[in-house]
Amino acid sequence: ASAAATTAIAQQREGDPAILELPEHSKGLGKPVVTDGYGKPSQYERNVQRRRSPGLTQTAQASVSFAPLQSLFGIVTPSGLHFERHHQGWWDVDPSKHRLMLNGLLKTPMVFTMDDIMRLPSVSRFHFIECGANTGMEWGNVAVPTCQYTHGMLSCSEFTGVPLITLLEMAGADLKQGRFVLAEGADGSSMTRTIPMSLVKSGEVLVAYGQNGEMLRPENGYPLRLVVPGVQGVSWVKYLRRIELGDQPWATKDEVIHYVDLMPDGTHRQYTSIQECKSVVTTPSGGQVLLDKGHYTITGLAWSGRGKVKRVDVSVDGGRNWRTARLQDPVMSKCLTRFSLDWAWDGKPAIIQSRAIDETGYVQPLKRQLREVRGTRSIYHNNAIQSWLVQESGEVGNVHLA
Amino acid sequence: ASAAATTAIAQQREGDPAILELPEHSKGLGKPVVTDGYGKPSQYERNVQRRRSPGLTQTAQASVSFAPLQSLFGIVTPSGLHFERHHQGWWDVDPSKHRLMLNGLLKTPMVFTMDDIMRLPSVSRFHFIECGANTGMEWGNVAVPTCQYTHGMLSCSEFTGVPLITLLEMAGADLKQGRFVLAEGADGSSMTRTIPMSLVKSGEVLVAYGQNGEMLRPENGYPLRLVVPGVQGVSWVKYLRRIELGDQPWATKDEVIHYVDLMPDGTHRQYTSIQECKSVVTTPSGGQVLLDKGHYTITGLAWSGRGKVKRVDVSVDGGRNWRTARLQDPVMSKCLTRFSLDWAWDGKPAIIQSRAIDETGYVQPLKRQLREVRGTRSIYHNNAIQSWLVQESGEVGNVHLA
Amino acid sequence: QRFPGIGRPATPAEVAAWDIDVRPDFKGLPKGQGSVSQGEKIWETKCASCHGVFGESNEVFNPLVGGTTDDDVRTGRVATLKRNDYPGRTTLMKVAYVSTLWDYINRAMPWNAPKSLTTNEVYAVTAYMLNLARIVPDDFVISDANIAEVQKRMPNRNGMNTSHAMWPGDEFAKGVKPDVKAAACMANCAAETKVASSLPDHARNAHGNLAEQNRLVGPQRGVATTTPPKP
Amino acid sequence: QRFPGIGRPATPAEVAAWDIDVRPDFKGLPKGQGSVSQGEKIWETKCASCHGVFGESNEVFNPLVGGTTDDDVRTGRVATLKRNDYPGRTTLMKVAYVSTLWDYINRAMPWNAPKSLTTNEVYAVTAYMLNLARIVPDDFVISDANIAEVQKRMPNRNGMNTSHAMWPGDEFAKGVKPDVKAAACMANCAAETKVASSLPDHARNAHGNLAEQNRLVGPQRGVATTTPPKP
Ligand code: HEC
Ligand code: HEC
Ligand SMILES: [Ca+2]
Ligand SMILES: [Ca+2]
Ligand SMILES: [Ca+2]
Ligand SMILES: [Ca+2]
Ligand SMILES: [Ca+2]
Ligand SMILES: [Ca+2]
Ligand SMILES: [Co+2]
Ligand SMILES: [Co+2]
Repeated sequence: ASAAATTAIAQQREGDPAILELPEHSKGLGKPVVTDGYGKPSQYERNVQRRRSPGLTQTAQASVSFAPLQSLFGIVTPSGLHFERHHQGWWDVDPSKHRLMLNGLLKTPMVFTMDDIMRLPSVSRFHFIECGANTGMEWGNVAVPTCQYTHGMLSCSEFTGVPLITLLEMAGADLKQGRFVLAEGADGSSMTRTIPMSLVKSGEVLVAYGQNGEMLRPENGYPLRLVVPGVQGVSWVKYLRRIELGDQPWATKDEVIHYVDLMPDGTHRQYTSIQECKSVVTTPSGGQVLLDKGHYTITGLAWSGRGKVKRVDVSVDGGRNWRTARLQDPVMSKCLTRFSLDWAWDGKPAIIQSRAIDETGYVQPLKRQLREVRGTRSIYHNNAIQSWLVQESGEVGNVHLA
Repeated sequence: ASAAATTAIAQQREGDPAILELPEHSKGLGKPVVTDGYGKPSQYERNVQRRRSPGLTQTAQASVSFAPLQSLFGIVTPSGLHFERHHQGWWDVDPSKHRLMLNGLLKTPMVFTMDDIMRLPSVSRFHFIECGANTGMEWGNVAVPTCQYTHGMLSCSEFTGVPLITLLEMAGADLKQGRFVLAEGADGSSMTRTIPMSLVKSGEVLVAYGQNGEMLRPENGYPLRLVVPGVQGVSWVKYLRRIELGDQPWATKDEVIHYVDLMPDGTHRQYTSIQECKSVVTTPSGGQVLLDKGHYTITGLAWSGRGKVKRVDVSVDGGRNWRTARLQDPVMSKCLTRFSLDWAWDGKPAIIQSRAIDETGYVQPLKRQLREVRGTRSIYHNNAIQSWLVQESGEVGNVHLA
Repeated sequence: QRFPGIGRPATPAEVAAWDIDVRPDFKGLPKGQGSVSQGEKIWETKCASCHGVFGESNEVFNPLVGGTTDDDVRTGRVATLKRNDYPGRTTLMKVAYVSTLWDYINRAMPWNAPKSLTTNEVYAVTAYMLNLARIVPDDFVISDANIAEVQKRMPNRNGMNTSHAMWPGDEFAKGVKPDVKAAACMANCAAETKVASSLPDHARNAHGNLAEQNRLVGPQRGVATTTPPKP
Repeated sequence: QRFPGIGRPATPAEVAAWDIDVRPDFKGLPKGQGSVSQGEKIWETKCASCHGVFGESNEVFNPLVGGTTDDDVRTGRVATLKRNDYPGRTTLMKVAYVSTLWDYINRAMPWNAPKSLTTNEVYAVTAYMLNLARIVPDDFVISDANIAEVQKRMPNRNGMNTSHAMWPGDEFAKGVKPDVKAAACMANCAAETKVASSLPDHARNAHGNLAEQNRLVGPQRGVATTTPPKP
């Protein structure tokens, strides 16, 4: 004790070496401009990476990588960390040779080059994209340790593109007969999805080339992808090559075999597209360890495929009591919303949860409430409340409650 | 003519080889997920880089690189393309050894680690940052060819950090006596700037670590920089190590020798901080060539250091007639705002300009109006209307009018 | 013309080159045919390496075939889907439309050489897959002429449901309300605070060392999962 | 305590290590002194390589010294700043406060070895620079005791102005309106449509080939500046 006291006094007189001994960078000349014409993160950020979940998929080309939500701020996902979902691998497509064709129930089938598309009036909008299978590993039991793996098939970007309705109108679309469009990609899977014309007509569906100020990344569909706000990621067809207008849905593989929700009665819900209101606390979250008692800012993300997030509540006692969190503005439709709440950790076990409510009044359900209706075999669209257990050691774990 | 007609018919029967001959990526298996744990742009985007202006500065460590505004969409600047301005080079600082000290007119001088700062309640806000010298080469005559060089010391990010006022309050700041703060960096120049407490008290000034969802880039001050919305970039002190609260301004080198505006009467305006309302058309812009007559979407960026952009007008006849452009929402305070307007180019010469008006009613001036008050030797704060001359050849040039 | 100079009409040859989709009503299906035995040969050379000789492999993907019965072919409902204890779900257990199979094989398979099959080859492997599940007999020749009959034997043709609130429009069903209804209780709520499931100890390091998956600074660190938890 | 556990008091030694700023009222200036001749020696070994023996070099930066007169020292206004035909502006023409020089040299110079000078060395090189501009005599010893007198001889000490609308607060001046006032005319405006300045032909390629500085697709391309403009 006396040795410790002496050290404490010495330290009081002296102080932190990181302050007293000036660092190299305060005493030297740094690196020049344009060391990198296109810069990259600090070497100290090397842990912030997208990652695969071991054993989740059998191949690496029909697979997924998860965004490190536990390390992100605000609502924009850096494009280098955007989650990936490929069905037949990704490509770096030559944009000068890429074409978009429109056919089907329209006066003139048309072809557009990237030059054509980029000359048209565009909009830029912030939207989240979430894979329909996000949190899918967690329908039954706890399967993965961190929010990167529980919720990381989620990203948010500023997308720039042309409303699809503009192109359809140019081609003389039959807006009475035409009730569905087929979107088709140019990759090996030539990914196809049926998109409702009601959403297209609203002007929300974009033929997008821009993401966070630059072009889409190759992993995310460079040079052209469909943006279908509020709808699961697989519908945001990448390497978009064709749009067909029709009077019936297409029943493509990924809407009737793959991204289907198995109900307790043994039927499959097809065309389940909307990502319902959901939220997750990212700090503190599973696989982290708190350094100390005291003040923390609980923070996380909330979103809804039906519009704006209206409110987020946070509980630190496993759902017995809730407080309403602060929402960072601007709160935008079908976009991530960052919430936060002050919390003084007393060093005792705590179970942290968040619950989002959207502008339609829909309340994010408990796991139990979700399972009561949909069972545990649904795979897709698990939007249940997430629980993180903070242990006395400071270690935070992923838990399900019952 | 008959040969051309034959070709045209053949082409009609046949079509574009980019469509008829399926590309490799439609017939093969692409690359796996996590090819890059941190991704990068397409190889076809290699022209989109930040660049130096030859001869502008005598060294590369006290220098600037310009963001390629002509190639960006929306309002977010990809962090890899964020403009650079260093006075003594940039560093990749170890965040675990970085400290922030508060001293001066406060009860307890304090030290914060990055861990401490990142535990406090934070906000995330979209703001532009513009160097006070942006467009400085153009006070007299046309000096540079493209909007990358005329306006590229401009970027916009979602910044995440703690309001400086929170930290000052924790240290028991004397908010009566304390009318200015000094912000000091940890790089070789230990860059210092005086910041008004009026702005700090508004909660707008942030001690920021986040930029576009990830940590600041090393070139932009990793792990900590001051965010001073609306104020020129040099005040956004990078590698922030210290904040001192005082009752008088500091007259640091970069506020009284360097970033000073020389008036026609031979006096220097010191502490000129606000970036006044300004805009620039980025498409079409200098150094580009239009491919064809027909429809174009004129688009560009507008911003004001005094708040929100209220309106942007665009002229295609050198300022004789103006039309009001569309503004992309959300329009945020002290943030870039994207505007656009449809234009059918008839192949004749045209002079394209934009004029922004902010919520205070301030109207972006003509070069002449600016020079009438400030002369041509001011270097800083050139927010005049930019003119681009579209020639019959389609080539677009940077011009000044008289 | 609202946007002069932008875009051009597609030629018939261009539309033909790309317009390959096939709908449940068989719009888009090209004429052609293929037998089960032709399909077997193609399957063995071009598909079996990934999907197994009987479509049973899960080495690169879920099994394609299995779990359907002759009764399912009759009723159009796959009975095992109602059993909560039956974990596997093959493609043929789920798929409602034969067009979906045809369209997908035609556009995407073989996975490493998509669009390399001829139209007749697509018919043939489709026939072979259906035969593996006893949907069509051994000597069957599937063609554009009889495919609608085959559709009537798809084991899960009646197992789908589009009447839900998760389609963003009224194209399938009007006015359906979200199925899961929760209320936002704020205080003294009836909560389950017992931990029912957590990651088993042996899986602690299964996703790699989490200390290396969190930032080096911040409100917390990543847990070192290479060592057991602290008490 | 609003945020328990966050931050800690700084020790006096810590504050001393970092609190190096010097204000115009000389708050923060450490005791010490240095002569012009001491300064000359330091200058020649540690500064002249970049700034020139007489502070006149513009090889790495604008000249530091030059353009000020004895008259300016008397009036506190640098006369040449009023001349529009005089392009150069040295540091000593602009700087209003000697504290600014002292503070900046102390924190940032020499550029490649900042914070390597002793306090007395900073006094000395400051004296040398001032002597080059004849602000202090050859035998001058500057110190914390007499620096306020030196301030009274700074050539541009009266050349500054803080009464403008570009400071975001009322700390310097209250209620100043923006100096440049424009109106937003919409139609038939009195515009100058004659091109008064454009990039001279010889500078066409001075920033590199602009074709390589624009995206390969889009509404336009970059101009190929390696060849002359098309007619
Ligand atoms: C090199 C490996 C490989 C080969 C060869 C291959 N496949 Fe596949 N197949 C896959 C993978 C992987 C998937 C899943 C793709 C995805 O995730 O979208 C798949 C999916 C399918 C599906 C959709 C299953 C579902 O439930 O979504 C069908 C049907 C199919 N394959 C049939 C075939 C046929 C027929 C052939 C041969 C002509 C073939 N495959 C050859 C790997 C292969
Ligand atoms: C290796 C080159 C180098 C050396 C050696 C050097 N300087 Fe500098 N100096 C510079 C550069 C470059 C700048 C401009 C920095 C910037 O852009 O902020 C500068 C700026 C200055 C300024 C500010 C000028 C202004 O108008 O903003 C002063 C004063 C100065 N130096 C004094 C000195 C003194 C005194 C020494 C020696 C003790 C010294 N320098 C050594 C390169 C050097
Ligand atoms: Ca998806
Ligand atoms: Ca700057
Ligand atoms: Ca054209
Ligand atoms: Ca079709
Ligand atoms: Ca602590
Ligand atoms: Ca001080
Ligand atoms: Co899938
Ligand atoms: Co500078």
